[in-house]
Order: sequence, then structure tokens, then C-alpha cells
Amino acid sequence: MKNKLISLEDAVALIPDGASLLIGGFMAVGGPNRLVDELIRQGKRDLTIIANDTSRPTYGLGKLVVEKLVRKVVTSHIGLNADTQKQMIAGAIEVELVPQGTLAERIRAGGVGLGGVLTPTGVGTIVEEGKRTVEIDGTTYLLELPIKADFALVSAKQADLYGNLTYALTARNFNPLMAMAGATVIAEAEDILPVGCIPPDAVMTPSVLVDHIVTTAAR
Amino acid sequence: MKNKLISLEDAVALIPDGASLLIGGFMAVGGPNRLVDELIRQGKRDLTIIANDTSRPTYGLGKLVVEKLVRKVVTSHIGLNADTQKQMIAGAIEVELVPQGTLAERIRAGGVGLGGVLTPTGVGTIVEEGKRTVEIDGTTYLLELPIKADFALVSAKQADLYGNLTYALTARNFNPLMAMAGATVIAEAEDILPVGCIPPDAVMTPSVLVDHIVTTAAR
Amino acid sequence: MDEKTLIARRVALELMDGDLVNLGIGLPTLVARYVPAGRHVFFQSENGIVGMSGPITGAENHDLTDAGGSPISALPGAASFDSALSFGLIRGGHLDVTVLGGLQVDRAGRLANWMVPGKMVPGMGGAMDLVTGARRVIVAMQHSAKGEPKIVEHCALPLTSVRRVDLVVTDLAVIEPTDAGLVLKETAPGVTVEQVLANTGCELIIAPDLRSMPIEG
Amino acid sequence: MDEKTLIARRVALELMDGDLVNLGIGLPTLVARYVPAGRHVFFQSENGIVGMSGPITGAENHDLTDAGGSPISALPGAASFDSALSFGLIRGGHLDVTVLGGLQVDRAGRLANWMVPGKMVPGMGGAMDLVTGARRVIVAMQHSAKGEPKIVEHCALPLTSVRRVDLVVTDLAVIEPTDAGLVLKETAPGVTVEQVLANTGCELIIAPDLRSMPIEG
Repeated sequence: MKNKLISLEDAVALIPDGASLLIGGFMAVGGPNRLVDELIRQGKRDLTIIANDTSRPTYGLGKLVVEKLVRKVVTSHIGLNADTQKQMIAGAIEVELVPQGTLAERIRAGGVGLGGVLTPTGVGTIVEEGKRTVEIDGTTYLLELPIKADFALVSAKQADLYGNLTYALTARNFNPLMAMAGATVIAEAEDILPVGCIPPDAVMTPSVLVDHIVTTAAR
Repeated sequence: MKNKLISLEDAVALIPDGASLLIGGFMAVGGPNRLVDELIRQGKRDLTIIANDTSRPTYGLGKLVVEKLVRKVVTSHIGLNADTQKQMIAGAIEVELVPQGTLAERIRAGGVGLGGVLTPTGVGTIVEEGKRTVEIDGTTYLLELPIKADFALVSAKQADLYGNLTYALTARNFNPLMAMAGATVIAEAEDILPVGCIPPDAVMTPSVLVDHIVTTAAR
Repeated sequence: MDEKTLIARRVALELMDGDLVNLGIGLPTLVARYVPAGRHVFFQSENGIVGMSGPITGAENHDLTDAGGSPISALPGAASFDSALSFGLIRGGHLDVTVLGGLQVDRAGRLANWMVPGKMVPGMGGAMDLVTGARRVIVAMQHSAKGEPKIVEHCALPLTSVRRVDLVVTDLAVIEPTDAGLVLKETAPGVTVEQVLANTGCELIIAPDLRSMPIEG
Repeated sequence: MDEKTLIARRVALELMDGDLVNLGIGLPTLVARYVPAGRHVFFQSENGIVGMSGPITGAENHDLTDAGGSPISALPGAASFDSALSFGLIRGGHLDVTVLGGLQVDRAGRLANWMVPGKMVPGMGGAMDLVTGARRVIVAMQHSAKGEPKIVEHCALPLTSVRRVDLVVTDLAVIEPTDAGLVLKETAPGVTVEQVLANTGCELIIAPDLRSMPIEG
């Protein structure tokens, strides 16, 4: 079987300009911050980013915005990265704001092959604009559509050489959802382990979902 | 805080005749088989059962059917319990057949507060009958509605005294989904542990979802 | 006692033993300090944990943070999970209480707290799910801002949800939205009904059992 | 070689290195025995595991079974999960191949394999999700049953999915459903085209590169 371990440089070289990227993490905690730094080093541009937030200007994927590599962002929160708001107001970056729970379900729906989900969140607010509503037993729901992307960039605590992943505590967040919804999935991991060292019940992302593994350990 | 540990007898005594029950397990593997036996001993009747399958006549919830305690079953498979088919044909039991993946998503939707999900599974087959369809970008999906129940009966490998649960291997199956979708959740567990003995990342069902814990250890 | 402490202490009285509670950033975070003795409350952080507590100095870790990215700790019996389960707890009706800050609350009890068009567009984060899904929504906020009432006839700002919140706790009053309108239930220590009314932008119904907040200085 | 072994061996040649594969109960289960050397295939059991293998005698455990409830084992690198994730793998397009038994396949390549109205109503289990969601659907079945063709103009039995399957492997032939119709690609060792046609209930297109199954006795 093909070895999934790949260099940071080679992994990011797979990503073309204009690609759509699901990026794990929450305020860059549990974010694939090595992969993000390498995106900047290689100067990838016109990216579409789907992520919980745009972090801070100096941390994790926040830097992608500051470096003006992002064309569009789909996210629940941009409040701690002034650059995102500034570029949005200037028309330099398109921002689609999505309630956080809806964002999680939309990415999950993309990953598990659902055509959409019905959520009560956002009904009657400006989030409803342009969306279909469905009424069920007198309650109105928004029809929210799945999100998929060309790549998912995730950050793991452990990876075995098949690509099974574990995440630690609140660093888990969006990572396992995104690992299902990327056409190509690249995982950076602190520890790379031999196959069989992660018990089956501890695996949070099964190996078959992961295409490439990058080590973040110092070499 | 209220101690969630309760005797098998008291736990089942909470369940009235006519109740709807989500019952974990897959061919009764990982099923709450002690709770099921106690349902039979206490002679609960007119039950509505939501479960992956009706097991075999002599094993797990299959016995509920044989004992004629079930009015309706919502399930994906009845093939290994001839009693279910027999009672269905005789009109003694109502059977709603649901594709297995759809059943999982409907229960999950009930537990996570979605109004429904759109699935391609079943489109153009007899499963479509009586259901709304939604077309998205030229693809047709079935609108499948959430499932909730009065009680969820689940089986865990470990429970701590707050009610955090772990499941082992393929005994996990529907249990964590059902633990979100029951108005009252009763878990039977092989090992009852002090609080703090299950690491946060190993917890599969957070304590706040569980109402009562029953030990299955021999006394 | 400053105003924020007063609000946090009053809100904390609403938390019951065994409750699952999510506190918004800012003022609501203070509530955790004042949970009445003998009540065990499970605090959720929506980035993926139930059972969070303040950080252990010297033992902070980058894998264990709150929704703002600040270090926390996990109490015994904590559970961690992904974002879909975290919001499943919220949207699915498993969250007993959420405490959120507010920009405006209207006479129907509807909250606006996530954007000021043209000025501040941080995004809604988890707020819309929290207000839509929590069993009880408590708004904790200053009664007025720069002299302008924050409790108003109609919200000028975009709503967070059309769902009516359950309680509004301010530095001046405790107000309960009902079918009949906003009911003034309690006044802050030393605050008169007239002061509350003068700082409120819409009609309030005075509760027959109006009382002073059960908070001792 | 008996007919089932022939079918299983031919199907196994379709499995590629690194594939995630789900085998239906009955005949398809045999396929696992004949995976070509040098190809590592990940077998899923839809009750919640990737990386299953046959049971270890004497080490069976009630927490580790296949979808029929029979003991299995977990290979190094296996992963277990709940039913929602298991079918997320299937519906979400992550399953490379499913191999399923069949009652009928129609000229459009559509499968019926889950019920015989009035006679056998076992329920669809995971079959509808598997046929709808797998990247490749391979039907492994006898070419005819009690002298009646199972490959027919129109399925008399309820369909499992309207999705066209990718390959049908029988004891007589390998048939590929296409836009133009059912294409006869291979005949079993010692079987003539005439025998295949005589046992098929609808038109078959003979592939220009028709060959004998690459299976040695």
C-alpha cells in the first residue's frame, strides 16, 4: 500500500491557486498551522477558506487573510481578525457568515452524503435570506446545504501510518468533520505511530478518509 | 448532585405501558439486554420499539416481540426474527422499515435538534412512498424526519457515576445516537467507575445526556 | 459591588444543580464564579467540552482552551467532542441554560447581540444556535449604553433569533418576557421602579410580586 | 471449483490496493478469501468497523462482531465508530466498492435484492444505502434461479435503488451495465456466449473484446 507520509512542501504543492480549503481549528487551536504557514511560503492565492473563524491576524489561518491569499471565506466568526473585516468592507474578500452549529452540520452533511439538513437556527433573521424554508408540523426550518471542498487540512494529535487520527481535547473541534468533506485530505500530526498503536475505539478519523500525512515534529 | 445509579427494577419501573423506546444494539450486540429482560419480567406492553433490527427470537430485544409486548417497530431489518414477520402479516404488529443509514440519521437528527435531513437513499423505491422529496441542483433527495422517543435504553462498556459512557468496538453502533434522542436515557454498563476515571477524549456519550445508570455486573 | 458583579451574581442564582450551562464571552463568563454552594453545574465550551473550569496556573496547554482560545482546565468527569456534537447538545435541547450578552432586547423578548450593521460585523459564532436551542436563555447586560436604553420597542439591530428569551438580568432589574409583554420582576438593590422605567425604551408590566434582587451587598 | 467460489474469485480481482470495501452477507462474504496477493484491502462491517477480518478461534468476544452478529477480529490499524459515521462512509462516497447479492438485475442495470412481496420481507438493512452511496457496486449472484433468469428486462421485485450498478458477476458471465445496455464482457471458463444468452432474460450487447474470465481452474 502507498505510504501516506509526505513532506510538508510536497503536501502543500498539491494545492493549486484558487482551491477551496476546509481548515480545522477553533481560534487556530487544533488548526493545521504548519500547513497554513507553508501555504504562505509557497504563495498560494485566490483561496476559498471554510473554517470556524479567521483567528487573529498573527496566528494560524489568520495570517492567510493578512497575506491577502484569500478570495472568499465561509465562517462563523471574524471578530478577532480586523483584517478580515477591513478587506470585507473594501470588497477585497467575500465573507459568508454561517452560524457555528449550522457550519458544523453543513460540513458534516457534505462528508456523509446528505443533500442538506433542516435547522431552526437563523429562521426569521438575516441568515434566512436567499434560503429555502421547509415547514414541518407547523415549525419552520431553514434548508441548509452541504459544504465540500477540494482539500481538507486538519491537525491531529496522533496519526498512524495508515492515516488513522486522534485529536486531543478542544483541539478536536471541526477536524473530524472536515476530514470527511475534503476531496483530498491532508493531516498534520504531532506523533506519527506505527500501525496498530492506536486502539480501534480511540480512532476519531478512520484511516480510509486520509490521503496524506505530514509530521509536525521537529526534525 | 443526584446519584444516577439505580436498580434494574426501579429503572424499568419508570417505563409505562405504551412507551416509545429507542433500543441500542445491532443483532443485540451492544444491546441493553438486561433492561430488555426486565421489561419482559415486569410485563410492559404496547411498546413502540425503534432499533436497528429485531434480533433473533431468543436473544435481546427479539424476545420482546416473541412475548407480544410490541405494538410497533421502526427498524431496518427483521429477517432473523420470524416472529416479527409472522405478527406483521397477522396485523398484530406494525412494522416501519427504514434503510439503516437513514435510521441512523433520523435518530441523530432527533437528538441534535434538526428538523430533518435530505438523503439520496430510497429515491425511486417504495421507501419514497408518502415522503416529501426535495430537488437540489438537479438531484432528488428524500426528506427524512427526526426520530425521538420517550426513553432510550443503551448499553455501555463503562459508565462513571456522572453518567459518562464508553462503548467497545462494534457494540457501539446505535447507542451514542440514541442516547441523544431519548427524553429519558437509561444506560446499563458493565463497569461502573468513579468520576474522573474516563479520560475526556475517551467519553463517547457525555454524562449530561444520561439520566439513570444500571449496573450489569453480577452482585 | 460593581454592576457586572451584581449582574453575574444575580444570574448565578438561576443555575440549578446538575444543569448544563453555556456562558457567552465577556460579562456572562463571570457567572461561573458565583454558582451557589452545593450546586454542581456543568459548564460547556462550544468548541468541544463539557466540564470546563478555569485554567491551572503553570499547567496551561494549547489543546485545552475555551471558545476564545484562552486556556481552561477539565474537571473530573469532563467530556470532549467535536463541533457537531457540541452544537447537537445546544440545538437538541440538552443545554439547560445559556447566558449571553445583549445589544438590544425588544418588547417581544427577542435578542439582538451579534452585529451593528456598517460598524461591527464579528459574525454570530454560536450565538444563533444558543438562543434557538437552549432550554433557557438568560440575557446578562447593562440596562443602558451611553445613556440609551437597550430594552426597546423594536430592535434596530439584526435579531439573533426570533425565539423569546427567558430572562433579562441587568444592573437595574430582572425582567421576564411573557406573552403579555416584559414583566419587571426585580429591581437592583437601591434602585427604584421609576429609575428602571426611565431607563427602559418600552412599556414594562410591574409584577404583582415585585421584589428587590436577593443579593446582599 | 464450485460456482460460488468462481464468482467470489472473479469479484476479488476487482478489488484494488487500499480500497475500502463492504461485502454483503452470503456469497459476497467469500470474496475476502481471494483478494489478490500484494493488495491490502480494508473491509468495513456496517455495524461499525473498518479493518475487520475473520475471527481468531478461541478469542471471540461479544463486543466484536459482523453485521450478522458473528465474531470477527480487528486487524492492526482498525477503527471502530457509531452507525452514523459508518453510513457516513457509505453514503458520503468514501466506500470504494460494495459487493452485494442480487435477486434480479434489470436491463438498465438496476438491482432488486431486498424483498419478495408477500413471501420474504426481511427489510433492506444497509443495502439501499450501499447501492446508493458506494463508488462501485458489484452484484455477485447466480445467473439464474430455479431455471429462471435473474437478469431481466424489468425487475418484478422492488428495486433497492434506481442507481445503475457497475458490474454483475455470475457463475456464467461478467456483465457491465452501460448507457447502451448490458454489455457481456466475459464468459466463465467453459461457458459459451449462447449459454449466457439462453439464461438471460433480456438483450445483451456482446463486447468487442469479449474474453473468458481470467480465472484458472
